[in-house]
Amino acid sequence: MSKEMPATPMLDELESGPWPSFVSGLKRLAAAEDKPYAPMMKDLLGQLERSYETRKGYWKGGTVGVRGYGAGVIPRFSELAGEFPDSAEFHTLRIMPPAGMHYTTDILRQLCDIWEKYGSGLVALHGQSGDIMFQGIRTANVQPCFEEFNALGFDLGGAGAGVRTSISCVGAARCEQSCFDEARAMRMVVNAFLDEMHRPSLPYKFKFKFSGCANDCANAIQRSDFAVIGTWRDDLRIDQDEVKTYVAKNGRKWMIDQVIAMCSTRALSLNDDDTLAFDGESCVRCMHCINAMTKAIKPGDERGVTILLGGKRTLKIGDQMGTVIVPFLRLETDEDYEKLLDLARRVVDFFVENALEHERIGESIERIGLVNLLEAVGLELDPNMVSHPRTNSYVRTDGWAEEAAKWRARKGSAEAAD
Amino acid sequence: MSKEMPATPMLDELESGPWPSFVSGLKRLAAAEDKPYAPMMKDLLGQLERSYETRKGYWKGGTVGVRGYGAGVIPRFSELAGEFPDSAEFHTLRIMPPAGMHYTTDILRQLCDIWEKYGSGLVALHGQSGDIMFQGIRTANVQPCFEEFNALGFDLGGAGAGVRTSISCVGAARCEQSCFDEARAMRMVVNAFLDEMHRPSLPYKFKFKFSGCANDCANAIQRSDFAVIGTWRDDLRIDQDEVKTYVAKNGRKWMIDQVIAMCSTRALSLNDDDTLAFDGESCVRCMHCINAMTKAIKPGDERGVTILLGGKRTLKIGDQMGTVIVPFLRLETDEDYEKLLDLARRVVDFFVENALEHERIGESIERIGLVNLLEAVGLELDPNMVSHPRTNSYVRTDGWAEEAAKWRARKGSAEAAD
Amino acid sequence: MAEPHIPIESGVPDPFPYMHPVLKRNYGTWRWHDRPRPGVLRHVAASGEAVWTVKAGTQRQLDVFTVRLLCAIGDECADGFMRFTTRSNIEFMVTDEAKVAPLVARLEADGFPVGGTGNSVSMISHTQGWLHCDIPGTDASGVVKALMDAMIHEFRHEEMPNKVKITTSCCQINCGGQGDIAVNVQHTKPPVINHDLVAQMCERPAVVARCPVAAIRPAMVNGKPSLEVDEKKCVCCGACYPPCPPMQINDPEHSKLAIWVGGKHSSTRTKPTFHKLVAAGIPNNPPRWPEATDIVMKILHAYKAGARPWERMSEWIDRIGWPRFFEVTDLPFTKFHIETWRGSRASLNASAQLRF
Amino acid sequence: MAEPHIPIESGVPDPFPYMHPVLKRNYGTWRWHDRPRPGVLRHVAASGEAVWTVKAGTQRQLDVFTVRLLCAIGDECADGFMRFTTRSNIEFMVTDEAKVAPLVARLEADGFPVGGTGNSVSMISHTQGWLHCDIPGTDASGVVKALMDAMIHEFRHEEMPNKVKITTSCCQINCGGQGDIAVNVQHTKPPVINHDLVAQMCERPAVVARCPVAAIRPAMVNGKPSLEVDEKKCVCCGACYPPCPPMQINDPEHSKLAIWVGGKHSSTRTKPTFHKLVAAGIPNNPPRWPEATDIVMKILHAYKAGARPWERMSEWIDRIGWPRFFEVTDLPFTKFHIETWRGSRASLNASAQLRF
Ligand code: SRM
Ligand code: SRM
Ligand code: SRM
Ligand code: SRM
Ligand code: SF4
Ligand code: SF4
Ligand code: SF4
Ligand code: SF4
Ligand code: SF4
Ligand code: SF4
Ligand code: SF4
Ligand code: SF4
Repeated sequence: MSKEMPATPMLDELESGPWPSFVSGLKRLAAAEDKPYAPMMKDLLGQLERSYETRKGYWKGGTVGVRGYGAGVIPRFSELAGEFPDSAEFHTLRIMPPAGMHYTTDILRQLCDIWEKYGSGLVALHGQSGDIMFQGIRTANVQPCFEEFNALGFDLGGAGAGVRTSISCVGAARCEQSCFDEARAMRMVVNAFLDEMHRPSLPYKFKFKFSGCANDCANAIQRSDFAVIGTWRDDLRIDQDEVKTYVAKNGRKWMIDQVIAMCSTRALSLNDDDTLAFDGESCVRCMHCINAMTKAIKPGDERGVTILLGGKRTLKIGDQMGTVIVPFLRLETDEDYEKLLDLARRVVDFFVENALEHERIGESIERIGLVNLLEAVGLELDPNMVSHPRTNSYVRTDGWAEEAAKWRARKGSAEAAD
Repeated sequence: MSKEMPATPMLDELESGPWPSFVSGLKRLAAAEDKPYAPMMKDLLGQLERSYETRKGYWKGGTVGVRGYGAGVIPRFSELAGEFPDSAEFHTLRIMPPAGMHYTTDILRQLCDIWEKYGSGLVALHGQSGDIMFQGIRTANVQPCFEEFNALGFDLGGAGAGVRTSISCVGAARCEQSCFDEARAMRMVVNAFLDEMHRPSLPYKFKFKFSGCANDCANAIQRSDFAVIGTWRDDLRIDQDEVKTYVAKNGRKWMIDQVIAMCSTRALSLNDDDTLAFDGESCVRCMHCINAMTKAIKPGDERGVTILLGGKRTLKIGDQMGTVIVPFLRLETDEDYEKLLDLARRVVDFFVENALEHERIGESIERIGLVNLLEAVGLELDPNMVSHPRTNSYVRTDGWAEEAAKWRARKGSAEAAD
Repeated sequence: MAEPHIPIESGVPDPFPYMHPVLKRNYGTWRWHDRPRPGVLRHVAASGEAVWTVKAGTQRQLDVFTVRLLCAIGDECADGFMRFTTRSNIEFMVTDEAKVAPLVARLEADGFPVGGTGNSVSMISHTQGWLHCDIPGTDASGVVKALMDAMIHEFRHEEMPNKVKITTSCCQINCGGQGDIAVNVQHTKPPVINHDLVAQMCERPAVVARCPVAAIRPAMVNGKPSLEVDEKKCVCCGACYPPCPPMQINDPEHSKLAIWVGGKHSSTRTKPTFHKLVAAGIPNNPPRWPEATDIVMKILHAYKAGARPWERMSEWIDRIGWPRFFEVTDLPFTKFHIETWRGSRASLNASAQLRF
Repeated sequence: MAEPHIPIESGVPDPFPYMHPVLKRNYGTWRWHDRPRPGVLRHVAASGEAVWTVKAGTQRQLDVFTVRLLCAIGDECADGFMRFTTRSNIEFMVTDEAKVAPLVARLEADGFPVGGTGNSVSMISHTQGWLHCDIPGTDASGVVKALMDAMIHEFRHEEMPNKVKITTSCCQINCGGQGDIAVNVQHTKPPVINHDLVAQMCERPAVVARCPVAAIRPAMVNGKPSLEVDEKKCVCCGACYPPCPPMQINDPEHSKLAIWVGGKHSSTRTKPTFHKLVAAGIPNNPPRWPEATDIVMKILHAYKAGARPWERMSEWIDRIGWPRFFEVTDLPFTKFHIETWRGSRASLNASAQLRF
């Protein structure tokens, strides 16, 4: 006789309404009497209903993994194992999806088939860091399940004090704003750190994220330690005929209110002949005018990325945005991409050597100062790294002449190279 | 035989050039052989030349004052008294000018006459805090000199740990932007604190400054502990015919680039008929459009002041701007002005009771938090006091309901009163 | 027995084998896009080829049946390819405009609301909660479902001034990111310590180091090594709980919800900003969290009514100011809104720019 | 002997007895103004009355002969009234337009440059320096004179994009305020302590408390109570010197000048801002400080050439960005430019907004 379906009056209330219901999904799994996971999902529903009643969680961590790896499985043991024995173990496998989260129906079905065999049938597409989260598996099944995913070309993602799973925006695959090959950069970098991902031994977690432009669809600037964001170094490209078409269609007031007045830095003005006056000096490459007039304006031709370090959420020092450590790195040739990887390596090395335990790199910067980090990593100072120079005079400035000479030497050689 | 003029080759180089030369002035005084101060000024020139040569100062402080007062004289004794005996004592009397620094030639001449009798003949119009600085007087002459100034209706200004001399902008006397009677407010407040000015016993200095509008010609926001800055509560007044005249004269591009696009908050737009679209909701009363089109736009009719606390220069915690503690206080009736004074009293009382020694009120706010200050002074919270609410979740929020109820009660009664 | 499995450390899979051919063919050469209707994007490449993307909502926490249903739709209506967005929406791509309408109809018929493009409210970035996490103060899936039900019109239509990105987090660690609106747990009481368990479960120096305000100190309690919290200092953040579960921070009554607004990751027009607290003390009220939902809807409606085209939540508020924000949303402004964290002075209004 | 004088604590004098009658008559009812020429303002009141103000520069540190000369000009050309501005400029008011030209001519003839109105460089806010202060690292009057000589064209003409407000300070206490450009002392070595004098002259706990970085500690030196400075911590600010002159911070060689830009008090358009360090290590070089003057002129010219109408220095730089500022002024950017003080993180570029 099959196990009884638990009464879930509170959860049931989440079955109504227009948005797809996860509760209905859980129930479908629990009711799939022919599947190995039905009892597990019944108990899972029972425990979740209990949480809704008591407003308390009942999971605790532990240690579960696959051979050769030290991370990628999130172990969950129930505190209510006595009452809900079939979901006593309910671990998650974090599996990295193809960059950009592209799937064929075929591969998705294969993944489902494996998951039905070993796990709960419940999968999150995707976790906030970008993993496919196969949620709900017993300890004993973890290894064989992983082996089948692995054989299909999929690998575990990050967890713990290591390099984490990354996200790149859809970018070049389907977006005209894309300033570099996001998927290539992401795979190149992350796949070079698989050792640091699978056998975590960093001071704390380390996340990369890749957005093709300043619209930052991958939330790189705040949600990654190392953000790679597309930009360009020359001027944006304007098609004045298309501009006129926009003005003709939407009117001058639209143009003034929605484009001109919303430019970050007053880099735009409307000429009397309805063409756009653009001042390259003032433009901060904020994407707004491009977004607003996608047919008329494009990023420049000399494309690459800005790299920012130190984004993170609240713990210990409060939220941090990443801040610029490389204003522009051209990304075009293979060598360019190698440079990106090389820089990532140096930053991670710095992190390993200098961060305190449980310290994100943003916290290290806060503690030791940007300048020390730049020197250690071997990066050159640039005024693009600051919103503004210091406002406080409490600084010892002997050595000014030497530092000034360094700058002049760099500028001199940059000019000579031009 | 008269004392010899010192050789001042370095200072002499400051006699050439188009800007009026203070060196020529010092020499005129030194050369005024019929005047009592000529020897003093010769030695003063000698010592100053020495400073130019050695790049060192040679004054030290001490204690000098007038009877009944504990401040207002800046004592200066020379470290080179042996060499330059006649300027061995070279104190400054800080005398408060009429509000707005208005003078008749007559009163200026009388002040000069007194100063020639007792002092060096050197006077600064004015010091950065707003005093007339009568610079260069021997200890013995301080009392009689002050008595003559005092008899003429002039009083000593501030120094040390007390209320300081104040400045109000020219304002209502000759400026169309003026939103209150700056001179009245300034005199009313400062003159109520003469005890705290003349017998300093505060934790540290305390400065008031008064600007008639947000252009802040008195530098109130950063250079005073208690800044009173004019503003208005209703909408600004626009004369659309004058607007059209401006557009006709300067062109639409001028209007877009110099007025519309420079508004702080996109509160303005240009209508197709060349009138100005104004959105009162967005206006932050920044004065720009008024400055740009003084004939067409004016502050609203419901005028008063914003009060900001805590502006100061660098010492200890770095420069601070004042921050808003009263978004709007109407200043029209006598009672309104009394309210301003009453508030000033409460703030100074708070300062006396709570600031540490040598702590400016800006530093106290930094230390104890704005909310505690507001509570102690009896002011109500207002979102105008922040650029934005907290971004950090590290706060204990039990008591939320009580605080929310307070706000609702206030809003309720405000609406009932309207 | 077989050899122990040696993992193939293949890392992030190459997307090309799984990518729609039209995307592959035009990779990196897209020229412009528009939105023929809510939920549908048209991208045109330099080659002249166009692709229509139809976007729909999912529950993120998907059962395999639902995944297979999506696969069936993909096979029948969309060439057998799909992708997911960073917000758990699904996107099907077609190269033939004629296939758009049937695809939309099919998705809607199967319960997947089409929308989330352009100036709509997209799916909430959601986290784990009671379903899976070991430290949650609330559920995430339930909060998301309740909110998305309430906002369904705004998902299906593009009537907002700009994109609205909502996040939620089920504890103060905040795995959900910054949001135009964020619904997060906010504890209101210091942790209650189970002293019997500390010695066996917690590495005391590590826990002490984890507290952002140095409120924890090692102490002997009943003769056993334990920890002590200075309740005056404690900001109830719960950071001590993950490394030391005996420091129970979750409380059915005192773990509340808080709502934050104006977070923004994009550097578009204005620089990225953190979200700001606007309401707290909101009951953590399953299964439908009506109080939190109400406030979110109030904020959304005020934004919709008041903001101008392109203004993100933070930009709208920057323009109209916080006094008016609290007025139009009818939310109380309290002392808790004033920042007290490091650098708090910078959040005060240090100008004579004011709104009435 | 006479009775001891009892001061008349009359406070700030009433300005009305000293105010030009046209200002008195129209007090609070002015309507608009314009500037017929540099150095001249016309204000028109609701009554229809107009007043012309002629503004001229003075040396601030005035000898009585110069004051009397100004009085003579006032009597002969301007009804016997005058006022001073907050920047030590003098203003004469006349009600008859015909009197403007003679007044201007007379001032110029007597050596008082007419200007300082509108979009000009006005007089520098100046401080005391070697002439009177007890803690100066340089002179103020001399620096001001040297700079004003160099900038005289910009005082006499209104060719700048907006007002330029310059300040100077003769020690790091900075009695000069924020400035569009500020020329301030910047010490580069820790104080040299005269241990023999500390015990007799300094209240040690007070000095210790005054140091912003807690670099001073009480110490016994040669058996006498003195003070010790941690030279690694010391930021050479000189704050210990006023309360304890034996802590000699001034040094003929190592007390340098620094130049700061972009300070702004007005809340006009943009919020008030602090000035930012752009150049340091500049020799303190009397009597004409040519190195500092050069840099100021370079900055002024770059601003004049590059800024748009109404842009204050800080607004110009906000638009074109710091990379270009350093480029157009040809000033080096160094590690010293990166803020290290509290809250320094907030000064970093936390966005993908960039300039090349
Ligand atoms: C599909 C997706 C990328 C992906 O790799 O999955 C994506 C795709 C596009 N984004 Fe995005 N954005 C996506 C997440 C984001 C995010 C991150 C997020 O949602 O958490 C952001 C940053 C949000 C923030 O600031 O916190 C983001 C900020 C933007 C912006 C900037 C909006 C702004 O004004 O601040 C644009 C520009 C625009 O709207 O024209 C943009 C524009 C676009 C365009 C129009 C780009 C293009 O030309 O193709 C894409 C279609 C959007 C649409 O549906 O209307 N996308 N976009 C993501 C869809 C998420 C979703 O399902 O809702
Ligand atoms: C699963 C996931 C939420 C989700 O439902 O999507 C998640 C879940 C957890 N996060 Fe997270 N975080 C997840 C994305 C994030 C993000 C978002 C991101 O990566 O873009 C953040 C904010 C960005 C950041 O990294 O700061 C995030 C910030 C944290 C933090 C705070 C870190 C900090 O320095 O402030 C912790 C706590 C910690 O690391 O000590 C944390 C810790 C955790 C733990 C491991 C809690 C714990 O200690 O047991 C959660 C495990 C839950 C579970 O049972 O699966 N999680 N976490 C996300 C990962 C899924 C995936 O692999 O795709
Ligand atoms: C006379 C004086 C007031 C006084 O009580 O003495 C004064 C008078 C006027 N100021 Fe001012 N300001 C005076 C010091 C200031 C100061 C403080 C200072 O110089 O240290 C500031 C703040 C500077 C700062 O932001 O750091 C100041 C910021 C302004 C502004 C805002 C400029 C801006 O765009 O930021 C205006 C508006 C404008 O320019 O139209 C203004 C406008 C004016 C107007 C046009 C107001 C009026 O309608 O009459 C006055 C004529 C200015 C002229 O000469 O062109 N005044 N003005 C001060 C002359 C000082 C001088 O001799 O140069
Ligand atoms: C005379 C004057 C400069 C001038 O030539 O104009 C001046 C001169 C001195 N200032 Fe000042 N300050 C003068 C205006 C200012 C201002 C500007 C203002 O008031 O608008 C400031 C910046 C605003 C502020 O108050 O923060 C200013 C900030 C300071 C400070 C730093 C205070 C701080 O908290 O950061 C000190 C040092 C102190 O108070 O310990 C100081 C200390 C001094 C002392 C008393 C130095 C000392 O300890 O002996 C100087 C006496 C010089 C002398 O021999 O006359 N002075 N001082 C100004 C006063 C003249 C007058 O009464 O009209
Ligand atoms: S971040 Fe830029 S390139 Fe990437 S998907 Fe978004 S808009 Fe396109
Ligand atoms: S990209 Fe941004 S800053 Fe540049 S012109 Fe366009 S709107 Fe302005
Ligand atoms: S602060 Fe305003 S009112 Fe006062 S003088 Fe300046 S512009 Fe006029
Ligand atoms: S006063 Fe300032 S904010 Fe208000 S409309 Fe005029 S320019 Fe805009
Ligand atoms: S927000 Fe907290 S409770 Fe929710 S998944 Fe993240 S760590 Fe777990
Ligand atoms: S809840 Fe936060 S503040 Fe309180 S003791 Fe724990 S870590 Fe510290
Ligand atoms: S800046 Fe320093 S040296 Fe100059 S007057 Fe002020 S306290 Fe004296
Ligand atoms: S110079 Fe400044 S930092 Fe150095 S010891 Fe003196 S007070 Fe401290």
